[in-house]
Amino acid sequence: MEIFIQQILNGLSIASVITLIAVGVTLIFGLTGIINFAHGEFLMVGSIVTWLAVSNGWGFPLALCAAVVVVAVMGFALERGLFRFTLDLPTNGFIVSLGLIVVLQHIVILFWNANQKSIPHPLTKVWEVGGVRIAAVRAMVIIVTALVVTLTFFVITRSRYGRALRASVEDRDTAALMGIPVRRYITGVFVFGSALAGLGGALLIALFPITPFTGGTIVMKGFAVALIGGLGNLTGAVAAGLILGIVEGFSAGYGLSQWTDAYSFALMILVLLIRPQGLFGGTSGPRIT
Amino acid sequence: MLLEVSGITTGYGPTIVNRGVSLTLGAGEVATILGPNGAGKSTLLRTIAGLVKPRAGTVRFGGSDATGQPPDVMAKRGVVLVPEGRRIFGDMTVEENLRLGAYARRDSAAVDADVTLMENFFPILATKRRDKGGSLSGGQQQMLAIARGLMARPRVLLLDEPSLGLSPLLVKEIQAIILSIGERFGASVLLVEQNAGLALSVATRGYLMQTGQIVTSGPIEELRDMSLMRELYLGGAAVAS
Amino acid sequence: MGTLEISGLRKQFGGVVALAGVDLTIEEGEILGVVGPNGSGKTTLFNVITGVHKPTAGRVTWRGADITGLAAHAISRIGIGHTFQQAMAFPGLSVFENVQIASEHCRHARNEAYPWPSPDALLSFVGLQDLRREIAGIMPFGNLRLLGLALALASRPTMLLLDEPAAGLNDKETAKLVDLVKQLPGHGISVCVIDHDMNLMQRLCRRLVVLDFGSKIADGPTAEVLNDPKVLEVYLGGAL
Amino acid sequence: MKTPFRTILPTLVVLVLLATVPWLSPTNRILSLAITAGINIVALYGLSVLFGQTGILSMGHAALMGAGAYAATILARDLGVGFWLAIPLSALVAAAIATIVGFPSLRVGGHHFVILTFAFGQLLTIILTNGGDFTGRATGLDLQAPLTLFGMDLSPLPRFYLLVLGFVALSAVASWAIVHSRYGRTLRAIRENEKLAASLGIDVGRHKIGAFVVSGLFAGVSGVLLTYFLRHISPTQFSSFPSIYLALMVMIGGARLLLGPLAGGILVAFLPEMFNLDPVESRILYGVCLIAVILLLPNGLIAGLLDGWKRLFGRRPASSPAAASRSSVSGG
Amino acid sequence: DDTGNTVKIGVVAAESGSFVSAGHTLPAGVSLAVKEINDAGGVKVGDKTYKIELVKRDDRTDIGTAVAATQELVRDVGVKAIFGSESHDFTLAMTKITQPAKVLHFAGNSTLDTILTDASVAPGGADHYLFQTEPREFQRSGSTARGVLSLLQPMVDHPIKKSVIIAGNDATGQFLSSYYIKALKAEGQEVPDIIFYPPDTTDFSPILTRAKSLNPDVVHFWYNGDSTLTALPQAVELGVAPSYFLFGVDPGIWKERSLSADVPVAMSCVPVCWGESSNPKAKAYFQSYFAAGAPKGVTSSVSLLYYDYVHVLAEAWTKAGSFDPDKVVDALMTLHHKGVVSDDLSFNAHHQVTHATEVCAAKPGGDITCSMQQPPADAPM
Ligand SMILES: Nc1ncnc2c1ncn2[C@@H]1O[C@H](COP(=O)(O)OP(=O)(O)OP(=O)(O)O)[C@@H](O)[C@H]1O
Ligand SMILES: Nc1ncnc2c1ncn2[C@@H]1O[C@H](COP(=O)(O)OP(=O)(O)OP(=O)(O)O)[C@@H](O)[C@H]1O
Ligand SMILES: CC(C)C[C@H](N)C(=O)O
Ligand SMILES: [Mg+2]
Ligand SMILES: [Mg+2]
Repeated sequence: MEIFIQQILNGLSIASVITLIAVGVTLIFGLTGIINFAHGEFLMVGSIVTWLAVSNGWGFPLALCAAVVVVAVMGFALERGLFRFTLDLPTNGFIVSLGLIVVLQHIVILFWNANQKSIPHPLTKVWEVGGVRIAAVRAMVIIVTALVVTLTFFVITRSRYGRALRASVEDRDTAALMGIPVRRYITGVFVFGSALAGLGGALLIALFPITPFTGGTIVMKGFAVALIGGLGNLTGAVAAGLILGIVEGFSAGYGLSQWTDAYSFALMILVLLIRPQGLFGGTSGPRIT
Repeated sequence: MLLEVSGITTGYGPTIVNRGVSLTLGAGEVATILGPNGAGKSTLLRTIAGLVKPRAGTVRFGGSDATGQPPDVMAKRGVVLVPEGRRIFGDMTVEENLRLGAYARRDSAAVDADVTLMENFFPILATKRRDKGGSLSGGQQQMLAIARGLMARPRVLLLDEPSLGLSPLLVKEIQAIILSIGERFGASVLLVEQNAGLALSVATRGYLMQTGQIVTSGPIEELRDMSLMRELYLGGAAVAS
Repeated sequence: MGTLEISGLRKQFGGVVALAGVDLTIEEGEILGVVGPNGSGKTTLFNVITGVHKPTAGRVTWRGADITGLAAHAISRIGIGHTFQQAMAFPGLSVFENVQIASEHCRHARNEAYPWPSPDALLSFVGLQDLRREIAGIMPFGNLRLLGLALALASRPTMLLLDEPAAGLNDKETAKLVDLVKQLPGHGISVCVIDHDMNLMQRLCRRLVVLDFGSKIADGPTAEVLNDPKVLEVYLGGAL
Repeated sequence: MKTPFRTILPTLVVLVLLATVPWLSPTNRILSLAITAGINIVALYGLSVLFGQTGILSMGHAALMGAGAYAATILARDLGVGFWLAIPLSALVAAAIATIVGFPSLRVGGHHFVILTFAFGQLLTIILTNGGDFTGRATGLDLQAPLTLFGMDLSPLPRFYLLVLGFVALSAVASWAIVHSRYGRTLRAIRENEKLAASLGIDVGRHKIGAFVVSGLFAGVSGVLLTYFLRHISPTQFSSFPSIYLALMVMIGGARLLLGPLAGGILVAFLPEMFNLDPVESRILYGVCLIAVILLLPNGLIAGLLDGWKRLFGRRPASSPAAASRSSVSGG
Repeated sequence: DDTGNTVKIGVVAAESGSFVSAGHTLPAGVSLAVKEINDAGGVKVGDKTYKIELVKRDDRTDIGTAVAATQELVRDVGVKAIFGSESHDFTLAMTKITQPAKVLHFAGNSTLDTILTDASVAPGGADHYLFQTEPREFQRSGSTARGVLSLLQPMVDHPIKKSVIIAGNDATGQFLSSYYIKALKAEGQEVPDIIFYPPDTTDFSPILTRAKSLNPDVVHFWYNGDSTLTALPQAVELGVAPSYFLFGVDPGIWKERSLSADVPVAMSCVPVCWGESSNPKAKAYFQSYFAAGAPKGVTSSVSLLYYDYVHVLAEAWTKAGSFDPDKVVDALMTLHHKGVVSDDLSFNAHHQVTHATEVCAAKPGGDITCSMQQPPADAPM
């Protein structure tokens, strides 16, 4: 029984990391139409910044703030410098992001080599309740995720702003005619999504060691969750993150573990076939042609 | 003059659409631009609203220069375009569409009141308040587009074919609404219409546009009787009014 | 017996009853007009006939065969063409290519009176022959409407459903359209047309059907229908 | 017809020029990279039909290549089937898998399809990795079968190069024939406006699956070539990154023009070769170049160069399709 | 006379792309050996002395590039020998080029065991010029298992009986663990489960919880190094087992990153340990290895799968008195080399080396003890 409860907790913890990534993806992809495959690398940069800061003696909270700021600034620069020129052709934005993946990964390698990097756990406490072990870091990640998602939910869905964002992704010109500063909002969402990636990166390295290639493998899950939940839909991202986390946890824990990824992909395929708009409905995202 | 357009030249890529177009619009006035398909009427409205950057010429609004300002800035300053082809936000509800129209406004209480006002103008919008814009019939969408434009409480309303797809009954209502915009909203209207009957009955001044240029302009009564107008626009048929 | 017979046709979207049981017959060789207030179900009627929507109840038969709920492409292939309320074309392709594609997918050659052997013939008919190399997506609206008509005709229909073909056209262009549409029955094509332009309808249709809240409230010779007090009240808002 | 033939001419000229490469005593590295690029290009021609004509982007295409490669290897291992018979058979296997993937996926459009093909591709890799001795698990499979034509050994690099080039030519011609056929026009119609296409009697669903299956045929052939070139295949070669890179190549080159896949395949393969830098720095520059190419030539390399040419030498440039499809009057 | 007096060898390895953290060790190790040989004057072959020229090629973790690089080295550059790559399916594809061209090929992939057979290594056979610089897997697994159990047993206070293996589901993981499970059983261990994880896994908690439910005495993390170090802290958090074993993790990195655990942790190195070796030569080697600028990684010791064999090759050239590949193969087969990894490096009839494996164990306090374990002579049944 305690093993079962432990597995549920594990699922929750996986879910929180995935959700944090998915929230960034769902906002950027769903509300600006930018397909940023390099979101994982943004995350990785966040981790690297945290690692650098901690190695230089900064405390974790400060390092986390640094990661958020650095990645947000980077997001701002990249949106203004690159992505804004691809707004009308989302698939080109996608290629730009592929180029960025290569560039970011190897810039990090150039300066700090390709080896795995880790920081000491910022919280080392492990609570044991009736045979179930709860690590304080994991609890911290779950709590931070919950807080951030709630906050984001508040900001984004605050009716006026959220409405304007959804209108912008549906029809940019007409949204501008309504007086919506579309460009600025797109930048805003992109920067916010990037900041979330920075935060995610900081939390990630608090949990696991990372390499310059860590982001690439995680980001697909973010996209999967964003689509399963419905693009641009925060509730959807949270629910889908939970579902995927639990499915992943249980398939690794009880099923044929080498098929773990297969379960989550199968789940994603199933959901998208039955409910193409995602579980909770969302924007239709950019048109791909 | 509230709005002064002078010497505007526009185009898309290699094609020139408007050539040196000038026109003016006074406060509270309703003017109309008439012209055959492809003359460049919509492009001119889009230019004034900031969606198309002019290649030459200036737009002055309220006495200051507004050439090449982005559409959101123009909207905030009070120049609002109800675009051709409705451009309803199909994934959003009717009420959300309406409220988006008032996006640039900060007076939320007055916005609520205006939503009610629009629903009085077009009762169907009240019935469909929670329905997705995309599920509306063509004419219902047209009503929504006009109402959405009015929600901005514009100083200049640019209407691009507002009667498109509306039933005769509603065309009459639109006619009444346009006529009342001046006093109710204190706004001027620049109207592009294919329904000459409607255009000629609401406007006080008209411009006749052909292949991107203004060929004639003047008080509406004069325009109505011009032979060029008949030839270009009315196909010789009697004007229904 | 009519070519297209509709009986008890009903369509609901959630709680919205768009068609509340409509019976209607479109006869061979006629031009039938359908009018009604905005949102009265006219487009929905077309959509259900043409397979865009499946009806909630009711039947559609074509020359005696049940065609209720067939897919859109199948309907086109048996000879029922239509145009859209929002003018549509293949925006990135040339005018000629548009018509060429449209002419390639009919599976029937029953209409012996069909007079246009090639896409170019059709383009001349609608008057777009000079624009054949133009990219469709950047044509002005009026031409797009004409192209839409050409596309529908290219699929060799024996019946054509036109949804507001004159919307966005000025009187001169409308007159030209009337001229074109009037020729269609002579080429073996029956027509059913929706439009809010009573001028056009009067010139085009001998029979008019009026829908209101998804129900047929009038059906008869145009002049009579347009003087029906009920129609005057819900649709015209007074005499023309 | 005369006009469409003009459109294949430049490609044929380029291919003829490329056929002289073995006589210019290229290095074996170049030849080898060219072969890999050529193998990709065969698949890219299939993708260009799918993406360029039908407007559907697949990001699981390497998996279909993998289906072809594994089919050829297993056919050779278990049934002694040789290269020439493996080509049609493996193409059919890949097409069959494309059908299985396409049926459910194409019910949903746009980016959902992209993600679904991606997921299916991943799924296939996982199946290959866990497929026991039949698929050789993660280690993959060795291919022993010889490659001959009328008794001539085709495995030396220059000959293999010409063989691949032959297949590239075939796929270019096939793709050209499709584009200029009624079928190609039908696909374009679907890309431009599905609703209208259906109203004109086009069975949209069937044709979309058809296009996907056709692209699967190309991918299958390309997979056979790959396995005969490498002589060892493993699941990771057909996982997500190769798939993403195929999509990238077709977009960089431009999917709508016949030279596009050729340009994309060659550029992506040889771009990293141009920098004589330390490996890591050269990767960075490579990424930067990808970004620069797509920002400067948003419609792909070939379309961009053509536009530039026309602008320089006067003729009115073709209105860009991108601008057209954003115009307010379009439907779909 | 300089130009005539050089001989070229090549390395193909991932110097960029996702395999770089293991890949970069190859060129680093080989360069070091080449530099030592050249600084000592060069290789004497016949009556001439040659400098070795090293040609490095990046495979960008892409098989097409690896194959092109091999073609280039073999056909364009004309190298006499190739080292690499550490990715085993790349290596397999590369052998299809090196072997017909009679170019000596050294690779540290134990999976080569499946193709190195009596027939294939015989003169004229498909892999006559291919050499595996890693012991046969039953030997490495056997010595590793014995070493792990014997080091850990004194550190825990109850008999170690039950082992659970957690292995990466990639080629290396699948291949290696199939031998390791047999080796553990041969040591009398009960192995209730071997749990495979997808190669990209970062969150191991479900798998670890599953392992915990089996009440193991040791959990063995079986490649790859990065994943192993990702998993271990999570295992410690969850209290999965009273001891752990990490395959392919150098104690050097353990100290470098100041890792710790509240239970004993064994580590094995491929092939001998960096950081805390019982082998004095290894200490000296790693000093000069890092002094030459190589970054410190989880498996820096992998460089030794290549370093020693550059010296072996040079010795074989001298011994054969010629670069003729057939003569060099004959020389290699009879050679006994005093290397870093072992004082007696030699190839068996299947072109594979045999040497002891080093296993270390870290006590919860941080002390690390290491010992060499001789490989078993025969594979367990
Ligand atoms: N996005 C665009 N790209 C390129 N050309 C365009 C675009 N939009 C319009 N045009 C061209 O500009 C010209 C003028 O178009 P515009 O829509 O302004 O005319 P209009 O007078 O409003 O016609 P209508 O009465 O049909 O609405 C047309 O020839 C059209 O082809
Ligand atoms: N997809 C849909 N989902 C929900 N409601 C719909 C949908 N399509 C149409 N309706 C509703 O059905 C009713 C009939 O719509 P329809 O489009 O048939 O009207 P119409 O007679 O064509 O009007 P108009 O003259 O304005 O074009 C309207 O109230 C409309 O809102
Ligand atoms: C990197 C090592 C742990 C793997 C080893 N060289 C093998 O393939 O067996
Ligand atoms: Mg217009
Ligand atoms: Mg309608």
